[in-house]
Amino acid sequence: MRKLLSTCLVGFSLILAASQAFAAAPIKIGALFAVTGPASFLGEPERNTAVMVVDEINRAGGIHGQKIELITYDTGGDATKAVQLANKLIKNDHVVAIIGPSTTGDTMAVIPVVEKAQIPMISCAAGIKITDPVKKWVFKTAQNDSLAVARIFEELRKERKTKVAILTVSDSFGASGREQLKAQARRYGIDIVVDDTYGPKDTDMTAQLTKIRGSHAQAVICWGTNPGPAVVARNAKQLGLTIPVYMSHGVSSKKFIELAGDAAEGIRLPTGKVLVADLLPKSDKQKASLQAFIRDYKKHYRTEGDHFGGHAWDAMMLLKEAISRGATTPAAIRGQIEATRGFAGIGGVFTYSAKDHAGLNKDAFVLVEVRKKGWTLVK
Amino acid sequence: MELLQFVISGLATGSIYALIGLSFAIIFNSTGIINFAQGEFVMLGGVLTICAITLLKLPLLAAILAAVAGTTLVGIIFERFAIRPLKNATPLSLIIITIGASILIRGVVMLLFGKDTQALPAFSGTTPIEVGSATLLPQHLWIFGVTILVIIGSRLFFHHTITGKAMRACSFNRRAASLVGISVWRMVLLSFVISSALGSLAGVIIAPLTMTAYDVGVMLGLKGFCAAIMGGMGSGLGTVLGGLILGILESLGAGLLSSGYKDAIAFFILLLILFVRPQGLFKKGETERV
Amino acid sequence: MLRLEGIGKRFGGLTALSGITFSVIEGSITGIIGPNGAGKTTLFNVATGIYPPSEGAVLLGEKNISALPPERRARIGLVRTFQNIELFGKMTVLENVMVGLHTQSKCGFLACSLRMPWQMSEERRIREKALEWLDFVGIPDLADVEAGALPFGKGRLLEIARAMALEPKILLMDEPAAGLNSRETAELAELIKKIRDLGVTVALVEHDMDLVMDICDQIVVLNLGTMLAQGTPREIQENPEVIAAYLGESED
Amino acid sequence: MAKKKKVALKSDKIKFLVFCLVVLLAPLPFAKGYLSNVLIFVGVNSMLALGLNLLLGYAGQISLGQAAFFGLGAYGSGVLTTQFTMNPWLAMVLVAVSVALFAFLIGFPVLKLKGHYLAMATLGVGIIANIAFNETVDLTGGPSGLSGIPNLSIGGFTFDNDLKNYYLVWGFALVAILLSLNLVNSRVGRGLRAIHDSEVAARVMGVNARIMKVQVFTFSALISALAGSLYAHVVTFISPTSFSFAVSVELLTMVVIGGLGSVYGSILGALLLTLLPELLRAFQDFDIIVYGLLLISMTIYLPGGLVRGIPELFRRLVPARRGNA
Repeated sequence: MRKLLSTCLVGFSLILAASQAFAAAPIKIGALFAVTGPASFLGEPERNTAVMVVDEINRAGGIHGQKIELITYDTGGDATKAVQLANKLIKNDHVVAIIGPSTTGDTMAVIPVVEKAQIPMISCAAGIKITDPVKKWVFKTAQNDSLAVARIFEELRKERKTKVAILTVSDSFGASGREQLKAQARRYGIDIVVDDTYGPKDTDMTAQLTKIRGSHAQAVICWGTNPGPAVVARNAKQLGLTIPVYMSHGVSSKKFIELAGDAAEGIRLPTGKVLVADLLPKSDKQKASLQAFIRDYKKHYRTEGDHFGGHAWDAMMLLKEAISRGATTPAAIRGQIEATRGFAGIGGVFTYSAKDHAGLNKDAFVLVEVRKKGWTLVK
Repeated sequence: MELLQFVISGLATGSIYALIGLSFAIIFNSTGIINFAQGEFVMLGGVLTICAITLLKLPLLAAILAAVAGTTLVGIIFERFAIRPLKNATPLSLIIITIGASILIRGVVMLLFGKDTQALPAFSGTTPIEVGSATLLPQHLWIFGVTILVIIGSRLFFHHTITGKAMRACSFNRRAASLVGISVWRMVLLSFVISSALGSLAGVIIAPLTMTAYDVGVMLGLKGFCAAIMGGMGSGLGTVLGGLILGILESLGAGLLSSGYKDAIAFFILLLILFVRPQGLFKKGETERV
Repeated sequence: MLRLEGIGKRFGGLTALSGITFSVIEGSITGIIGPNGAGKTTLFNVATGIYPPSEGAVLLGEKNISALPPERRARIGLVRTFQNIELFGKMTVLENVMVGLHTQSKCGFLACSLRMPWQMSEERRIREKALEWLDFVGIPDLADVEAGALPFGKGRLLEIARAMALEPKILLMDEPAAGLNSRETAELAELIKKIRDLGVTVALVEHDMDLVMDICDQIVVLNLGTMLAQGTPREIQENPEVIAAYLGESED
Repeated sequence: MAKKKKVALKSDKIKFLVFCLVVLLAPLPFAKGYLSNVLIFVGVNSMLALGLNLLLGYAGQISLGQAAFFGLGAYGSGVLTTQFTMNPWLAMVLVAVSVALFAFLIGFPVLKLKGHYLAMATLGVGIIANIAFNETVDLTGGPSGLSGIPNLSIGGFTFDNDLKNYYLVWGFALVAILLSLNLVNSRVGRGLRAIHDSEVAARVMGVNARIMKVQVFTFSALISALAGSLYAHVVTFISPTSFSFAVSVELLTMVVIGGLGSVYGSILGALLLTLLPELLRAFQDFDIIVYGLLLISMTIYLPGGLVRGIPELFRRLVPARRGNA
């Protein structure tokens, strides 16, 4: 599939190159995504999106007449492989920039490689460690978990709920969420009364939820990616848990509603705006980007794009912007990315600076609630 | 009061482990093979049922039958093309082959059906049932029911039918069995048939609770293996008890001690059992064969 | 030399041996005979520590060795061969004998992996010794052959060389003539005598009556796990109970 | 006769020297390419496969938890150098010794088990270790991993690029290979192989099987822990997924495909399986299927592994194709 697409792409650009006799050599961009393995729910839409964006750019004649060549590799979510492949992109393929990897683990493993080689990288992973402290060559597009946590805690403060139970998955996504939940709780006057975890492959969480039911928690926050949270939702319903259940942005896709079924009703979660693009007012800066992304994704893959794909969309677009401002060398591209101001993408409005390589504020997240198998905005 | 819920949840998960453990033990007993692809049979059961429902538009019962039949076919192919050609099979080469098969099956399913998790609708609704202060779902009753039926069925089969007795004979002494005219190869094939059918059945009945995807087999397989080892690799009650104990340990571990370490607790106890009673919890000591 | 006192062995409910008491006299050759299923091999397994006895004691000299594992018994001079020769099939003939010299060398993990000078000289020493033992049984030309590829008769000789390499005080042989042709059996008889002449006490389980009668100084007869008789070959040949026991089954 | 063996010993030496030369020169053609980076991991995997092969191929004891020792080595070095700013070399020694000690202690009860019980027990050790890496968040960073591990350095010389790391890792690997070669051709090696062929016969020959099994288990854990430390300092980032059950299985595969009971077989297996993803990239998403098929067919048709299988296959195919059932 990937091969097919990229050969199509290469073939396509060759034809174009032949017709435009003076077209310059393509700009090589590398991509590392966890297309297989446990993080494939991130990697696959990201890869699809990146391929799609490059396709659209080249179809429109490239950037200043220069085509983009995207070279993607699958890390399988394995840090060792990610390091090898990053080396391959840099040393064999001579890319000028890298987008990805998909997971915080892969990204952290690759950072020393790109820093040493001085190649800009825009990660699609969310871990706060990636850009805090700031690394010269590393940016990211995925919203910090801290922003999602803040969004939930703000809502809880509004509803005067002070005691919460947290239930996080024991992988890098859940661990990062757990860290943020614990770190920010005090600032919002929130007391974590139960702090539990579950394994990514667990099939029953009634034990943890029973414990939570027996506590004084006024809300449950579950931090994980499919299918765990769907199991949590179902188990909560089975146990007759009456307190509100919050999930993370890790499950902000239709898939979660499909898996959890009736049990999803009433569950709230913070999400990027892509989920509720239609509900946004016209004045929203991101609306144009969101609609373009959703339209293109549907056209290419006949299915709905999600906000994970959005991370790759943002990364590619940031690169495109940087290159179209005249940057062609890795150093220049890095400089131009850092100079990005007010770029309205899928994940939010990006403004980078020398001190901030994450670029987003908490407006990137909206809080939604599941009602009648659909999303509604919580105001 | 919480304790009751922990125990009930543990029993539910444990029944699943028990079923998978039984299907492990059936192959082990007639062939001496630890089938690391056993979990994939479980996965196939769930995934194929969902496919039959969504792609072929079959009603639930027909879909289940189709899925079990399909998985059994995979089991037969597996035995025919991966196990039988192996000359001088050592336990190690069998372990590698079954690991290879498990990777292969997982890969094919991933490519054909995608990586997404799918849910199967519950057989009889999702209205919780109250048991004292604890609750369980109608699907749990299905699981308990099927487990009990399977135990009774396998008992009847292995002790009261000619074929079942022949299979047990093979497990005691293959050469002697072949001398009295039992076709060992047929028994091996049969054990794969029964075991894959049983594994997929387990996969089907748990899919509404746990959902399913191409990669759910690994962990379930390992837990089933655990259950079988705890029960002393017998095809009877021992394995079932092993599964139930494992399920309850996990549930209590998660509820009372630490949810993060619950698997570690379960495996730690397993290690202790192996160290103290390597022949399993419920088997009488046996002289080691020299 | 070796004394068995009231040995009994049960497997589950099955009594394989009971009340076996006899001594193997130093420097002699003792034969243990009996119909199939009499418990001869089990007795050897108990004597060498592969099975613990259910009752009774195994004494080597004055020492009760009932609780010692096989490797410790080997170190104090109690060594055996197996009925279906248990060679290390993937190793060469020479290496097989060198394993037999395991107890007479002591370089451990560190010395071996670092190839210390004393390890090298020890290695040379046991290699030469192993060759001597191959010479002793008459197969020095097969030193570099893989043991698994040996014909049965040669395998038997190798097993004896390997056992002798331990320089045992007493050598237990489990059916050494099984599977050998008559010429090989005759050579074996000579070899066993040669072993005795080295001062090694020999005890053997055997079906080949000619061999037993020819070389043994003392014979013990087992039947159905109990001791039927004990005596010189002449006494045994004339013992009516023994004759009855043997007539009860067809000769194999 | 003795002379003949001496010649054989000499040819072993020459083989090793040639191998050293190959290792020395191998990265030069790729010095600038990324392959030199992959070859570092071939070195790490070679050490791991070698450790497992000593245990499995020589002593005949299966382990499905080898990644635990690899992980303990990596996390030991990682945690000591980042959280406690210990000297990396000191940490490496300390960790290797403690992991070996740990293996020695658990070796006694674990190696009493046989066959599938042994497989289950080692698997359990592997899983428990992995859970521990995940859950001791304060120390190990948990699932999100541990970053900022320093590169190794001697005096002012830092191993900070692929070529330097290549020689660092392979230096260790060559020492491990040399030690293992010495070991398997010695009294200890013979004892281990004897245990593999027939534990009963070995014991009757006075080989203390129990101690020897524990010793080789310890040695194999030591090599794995060193490989782990090196891995941590080369990659400078570690996370629990690199030490999971899947990794143990991959190591097992390397040993079996390379050749059980062959030191060079382990290296061949490590080389092949580390490069395999590169080779399989042509199959794109089908790579996992090809991988599974390879495992099955190799085990059926090349049971001795590549190191023995290639010559044998050659022999079997070249003279007239006799029907093989």
